[in-house]
Amino acid sequence: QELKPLNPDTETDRIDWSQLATKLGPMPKPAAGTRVGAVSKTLTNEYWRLLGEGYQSLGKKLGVKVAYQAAQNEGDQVGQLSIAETMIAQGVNVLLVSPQTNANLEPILGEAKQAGIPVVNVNDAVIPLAPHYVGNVQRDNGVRVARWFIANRPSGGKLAVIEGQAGVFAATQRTAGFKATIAAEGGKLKVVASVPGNWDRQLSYDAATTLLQQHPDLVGFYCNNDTMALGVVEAVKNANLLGKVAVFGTDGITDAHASIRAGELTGTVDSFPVLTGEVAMEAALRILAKEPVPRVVATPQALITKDNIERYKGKGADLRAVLEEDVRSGK
Amino acid sequence: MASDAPSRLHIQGLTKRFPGVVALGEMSLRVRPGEVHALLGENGAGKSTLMRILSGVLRPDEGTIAVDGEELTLRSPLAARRAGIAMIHQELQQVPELTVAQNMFLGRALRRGGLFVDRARQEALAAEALAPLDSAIRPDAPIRSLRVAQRQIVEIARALLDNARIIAMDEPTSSLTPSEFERLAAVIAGLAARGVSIIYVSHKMDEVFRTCSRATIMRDGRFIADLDLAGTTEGAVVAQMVGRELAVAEHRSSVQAETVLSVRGLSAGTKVVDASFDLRRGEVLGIAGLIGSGRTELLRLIAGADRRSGGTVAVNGRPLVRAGTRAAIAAGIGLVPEERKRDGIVPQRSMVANVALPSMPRFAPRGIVRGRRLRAEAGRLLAEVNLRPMQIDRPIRLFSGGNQQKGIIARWIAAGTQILLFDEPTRGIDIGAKAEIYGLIERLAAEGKSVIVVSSELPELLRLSDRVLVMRQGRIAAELPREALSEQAIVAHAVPQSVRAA
Amino acid sequence: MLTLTDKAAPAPGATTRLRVPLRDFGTLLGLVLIVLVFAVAAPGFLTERNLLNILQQSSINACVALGMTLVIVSGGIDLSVGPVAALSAVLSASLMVAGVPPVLAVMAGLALGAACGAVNGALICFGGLQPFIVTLGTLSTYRALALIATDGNPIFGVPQSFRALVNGNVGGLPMAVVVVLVVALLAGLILRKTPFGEYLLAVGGNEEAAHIAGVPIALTKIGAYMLSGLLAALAAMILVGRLGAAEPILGNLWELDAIAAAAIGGASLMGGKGSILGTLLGAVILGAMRNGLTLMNVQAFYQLLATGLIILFAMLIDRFARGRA
Amino acid sequence: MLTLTDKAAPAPGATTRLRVPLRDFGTLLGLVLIVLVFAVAAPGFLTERNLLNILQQSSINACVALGMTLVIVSGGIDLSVGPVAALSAVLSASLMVAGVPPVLAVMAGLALGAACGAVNGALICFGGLQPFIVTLGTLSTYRALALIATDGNPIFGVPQSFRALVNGNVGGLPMAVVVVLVVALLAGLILRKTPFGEYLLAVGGNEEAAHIAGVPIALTKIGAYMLSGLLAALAAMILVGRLGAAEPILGNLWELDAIAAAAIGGASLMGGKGSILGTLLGAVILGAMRNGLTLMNVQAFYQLLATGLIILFAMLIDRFARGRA
Ligand SMILES: Nc1ncnc2c1ncn2[C@@H]1O[C@H](COP(=O)(O)OP(=O)(O)OP(=O)(O)O)[C@@H](O)[C@H]1O
Ligand SMILES: Nc1ncnc2c1ncn2[C@@H]1O[C@H](COP(=O)(O)OP(=O)(O)OP(=O)(O)O)[C@@H](O)[C@H]1O
Ligand SMILES: [Mg+2]
Ligand SMILES: [Mg+2]
Repeated sequence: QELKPLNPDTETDRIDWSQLATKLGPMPKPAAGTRVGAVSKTLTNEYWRLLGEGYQSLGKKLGVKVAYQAAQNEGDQVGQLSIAETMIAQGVNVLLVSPQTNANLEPILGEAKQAGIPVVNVNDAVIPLAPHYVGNVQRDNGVRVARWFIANRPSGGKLAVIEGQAGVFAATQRTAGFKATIAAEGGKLKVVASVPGNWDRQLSYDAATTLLQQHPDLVGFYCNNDTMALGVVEAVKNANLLGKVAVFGTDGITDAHASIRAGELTGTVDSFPVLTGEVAMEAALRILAKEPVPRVVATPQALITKDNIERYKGKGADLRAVLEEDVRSGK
Repeated sequence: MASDAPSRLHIQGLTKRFPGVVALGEMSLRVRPGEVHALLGENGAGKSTLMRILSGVLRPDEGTIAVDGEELTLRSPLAARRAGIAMIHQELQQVPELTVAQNMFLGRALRRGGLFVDRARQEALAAEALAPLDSAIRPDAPIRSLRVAQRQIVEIARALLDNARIIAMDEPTSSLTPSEFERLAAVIAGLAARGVSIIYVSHKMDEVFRTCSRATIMRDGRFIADLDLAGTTEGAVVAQMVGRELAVAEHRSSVQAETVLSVRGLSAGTKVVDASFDLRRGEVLGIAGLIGSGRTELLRLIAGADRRSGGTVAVNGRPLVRAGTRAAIAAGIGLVPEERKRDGIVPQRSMVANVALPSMPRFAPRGIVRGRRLRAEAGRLLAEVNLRPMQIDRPIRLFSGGNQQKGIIARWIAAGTQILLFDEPTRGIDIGAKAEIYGLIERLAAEGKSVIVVSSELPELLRLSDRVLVMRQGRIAAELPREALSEQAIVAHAVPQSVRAA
Repeated sequence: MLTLTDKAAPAPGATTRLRVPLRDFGTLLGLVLIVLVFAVAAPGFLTERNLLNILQQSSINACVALGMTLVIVSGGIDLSVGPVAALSAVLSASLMVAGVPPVLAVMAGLALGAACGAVNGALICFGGLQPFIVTLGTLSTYRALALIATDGNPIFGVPQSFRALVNGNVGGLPMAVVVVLVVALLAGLILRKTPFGEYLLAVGGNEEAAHIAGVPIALTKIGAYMLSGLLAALAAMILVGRLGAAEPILGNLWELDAIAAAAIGGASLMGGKGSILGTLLGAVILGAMRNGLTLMNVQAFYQLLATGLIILFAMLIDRFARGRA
Repeated sequence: MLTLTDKAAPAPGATTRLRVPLRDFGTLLGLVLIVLVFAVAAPGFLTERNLLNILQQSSINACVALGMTLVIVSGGIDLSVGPVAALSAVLSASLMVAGVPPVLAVMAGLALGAACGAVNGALICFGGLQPFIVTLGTLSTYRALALIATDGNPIFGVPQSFRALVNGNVGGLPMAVVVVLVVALLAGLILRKTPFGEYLLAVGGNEEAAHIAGVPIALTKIGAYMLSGLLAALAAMILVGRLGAAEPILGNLWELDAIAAAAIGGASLMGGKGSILGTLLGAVILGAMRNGLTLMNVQAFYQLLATGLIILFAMLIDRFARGRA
């Protein structure tokens, strides 16, 4: 039947990642020689490399071959499309894609369907007619940070947003979620500046320096990714405002965790890329085995700060268990 | 002067100023229908400026131009062409990647079906225009495959295509041989007979007297005289041009015994084959030959500008081991190239900078250029070669050709060069400056420097050389000592056997 | 009578006739080498389906690169092709979504592309600015306009009729490939057979000579940038048809791919030289490379490495095949 | 004798002295206008602290642009500055983290930058390739090497001593600004007072004539690219000190900023022309613009718009102040 344009936030045909085994039973054994193709945005950001690690680790465990490719940069839409098409032509059994934009991988849906290859949209941008989506909600990233400020800065204050590349889906969504939540609170918190950082550490550093000088009483920054957040942290340190100005990132890359532990970065919205990769791979293989996987598989994310980092990332922490516990406790 | 005769072209009060120079000051010029009119003046007198205004490239500050009694404002090259004025520019104005025919019809393409260039018809017409000048030039050959002389002929043929009322020729023969000039002269006579007016700019007095009936002489951008050439002499015209009598100098020899340069078996493919000769201290060695006989290439090889495929060059008995211009310059060899604009000058840089270029290490003993010393020395040398205008900080591209040439000569004097290689040293250079350059060459020789002069002008070789080598098809065909020098002797050796037999 | 020249002038016709294929020989050699390497290293590379796939994937870059070639021939450069494509895509898609017939919407988009090009050309000619810096400025400006016009959101809902047309086949070839071939033929015709083509070569080869010969310099340059804008817009139409959406950030870094294709194809960034066939081959080289590396499952960082090295090697092969002159 | 009179040693200096400011007048005018606009529109723009801030933020681009200017003067272009900076940053940071004394680590990084530049120069001179395309190729190649070397991860843990030095002040001026001023002085000295500078101008002005005059063409060009690589590496050191991390993706799009600064400062991409002071002013114009737009909290799309328009306007102002010649 005709699919409706997908909105991962509101789609009712959904399942939480932790329910996959419960609802669908144990993981079926993939046929020998199964080949999985995966195309992500770019490998220059650790987030996408970690996602790939997730694919590979589960793939290895189950003995399937995974080809993991990425475009040269985050703007290379046509290049990413070519890569995906080439994989279809090559005849992979299932295709995992993380599109650059909502539109740029649209053509592969038809091509893959013709070739009988299931396509799973993993994270970030959403192909409207995607039959399957695995990932978190981008908007929710910003919302979570906004809620932290609302809860932890009751006396209010000035906030600033460092945005990712102008016009990129994830950046737009995260910023919008943050701003809307702060605005809806209508309280003493106020976003006084929202400036482009283009996913770039140096630009973000410069922007933050300028903003700190303009608003020395700023209470916090929300950055659309961790790379930018780590640049902002340096600017804050340089202005001797560490501890006074909270800085949040997004993604949950290794360096962000290190910085949180060191007491510099206040927090990051971790979307657990390795786990997401594993979940996506599991979903893809289940779909390949013709199991009735719902259209949306929601993956976890959590706001990680110094207070809870050991719980998620500490030595010997069982991330899956912790996150399942979060689900049970309704976090 | 028959002032009642109708004027084809009448220019009055024409003034053009450039920053720091008045190139034309109230210049006037009058040319009758069917007249071949020489425009004479020293380098920098303003001839080309006048011609450029006439062809719509430059706009005058003041003054009027009337053609057949009608006053014109020439806003663009196209407007000038529409007014029946065709132009042969001093600097070749061609597009290397396009063919001969495409260049000749550039900006006025013949069309087929209104949309496409009619190449066939263009090429037929181009061939027709080229035929009386040089039938060997193929209209479909790209310009870049042609030699300078051929390119100049294409430029002339292009002007003939226009059926113009006035054809202005700015040094059309600077790269041509005497025989090519003869053909041009015949073409000019034919045009004049049909009532076309020709303005002929040249520094070659014999050509002027051969082709032109009247002459306008200018100096420092001003009108000096309008003469009937039949009633005057070369000496008188030159005197008017330079403002004084030019003493006719005789050849002076300063040859010493010591050999400074020995070339043995020097070769570069088929362009230069097995060239061997010696050059002595204080000697002026002429090299004659037809166009394409390999003279330029020989000089470039000696100067290290091109790679040799065989042979040796030794200075003072020490062979040059390393290739390249630097080694040659270090050994005391300097080249004054044939194509100044392409190989000689760095156009945007000042005259001083151009003079000092090869001597930078000397002017910067501790790595930092000592500007005062450099300027003082370069300035002195430039004054010595009589640079005009004496503004050493002007970009060199703003100087006239003769003055650029003086700059290049000063460059090698500054570099302490012992062996100077002149390739067509007086091409496009006025008669006064020519005498100065001859004087310079002789003074250099008298100071114990050695000189090689490549020239297509036989009188120049006869005037300067202590000895002449004649090149033919890349080989040195003959060596003529001063006693045996004559135009006939040189020509006899320069012409290939095949042609002589015919 | 003396003969004028010593050595008989080398029969020039002979060399010119030979030179036309020779000019593109180096590029062809590069392509053949790359195809050979991948044919051995990447199974599935040398199948008909994959080769068609490569052509289709190269078509968008080829289309942009053809316009770029004309600009480069005229002695300029156009860094703004990507944003121009985005603006046109956004306009056409909005019109189609609003119900305007696709033909009209596409024409509007193409016209907008040409207009953007005209602005570039006018700034260069009448402002007397350098092409690199003008199009660097409009690169930001046009992109910003596209983002502002759409608020950064893609425009969805391009009619199926239009998409079917663009994604169709003509005689076994994908429509995009056919369109690009037609464009290439036209560009070749313009460059080699029309006065305008001569003007382009002349302006790029020797602007002063062209001026003196009465070539309309400004019109010629503006024309080149308009064609570049037009072809960028055409590439955008193909892409909109393929994606079914128009994005304001479409065309990111297209300029570099297009310049690389033209340069690999033998265009000189000094102007006055460029080959339509060469540019097509250059675009296919880049496309084949990306395709082959993906088939070989080369990791992205190594793909980037290969891209850089292949550009350098293609240029070196070309250089030595053509002789160092 | 030819060593005769001294009569004509002409009044030196008069014209040159006048020309130096005149040449950069247009750029200065552009800067003044931009400062005036922001002084009115952005409160806090015209404070001492913010002006220092602008200088500091401009310093990295200025450093890269100074090297770029030398390359542009020699008639080339260097698109690979960003990846060269990344490679050097990664090397120096790794060494420092491994315990090598910062001085040595920095020297190694600078040497690597110069070496990358030398490769560019050698490919251009000995391979006979166009600078644009060579550095387009190495742009990818060097970036790929940086990514491969680090596996894509930033290198953290740069010693505090090094960071303190880089972020320190000298006589009230940020260290980065002081370093760039010193570099600019040296670059000016090189360009205007050394044989090498004269060679750069000559090679960019007329390579063939320079060759005949004995200028070592290959060495000069290679020297220019080495300096460009060196200064890109120096900029990288400043940035590593500032951010405390060396990223393999550092320096993204630096080439465009640097070229823009040089072009706004009056360098001609045709070679033979360029001004050190102009480039500094160009970099400050771009820095002031970015700072002012941030202070005004202009939305991202409109910032992009302003960036494009300001580049175009700066060029136009410069053009008309200098006269159209
Ligand atoms: N574009 C320009 N800018 C400044 N000065 C110029 C320019 N063109 C020519 N001049 C100057 O104008 C004067 C006249 O130059 P012009 O080229 O007309 O001389 P000419 O008589 O043709 O000399 P030649 O015999 O060497 O060709 C010279 O002093 C020259 O330096
Ligand atoms: N390396 C070179 N680069 C460019 N042009 C060259 C080179 N060598 C020679 N030429 C040009 O090729 C033509 C033929 O040169 P060649 O040495 O064979 O003849 P020539 O006897 O000097 O004749 P001409 O009077 O035409 O200069 C000349 O116009 C010369 O300027
Ligand atoms: Mg003249
Ligand atoms: Mg010669």
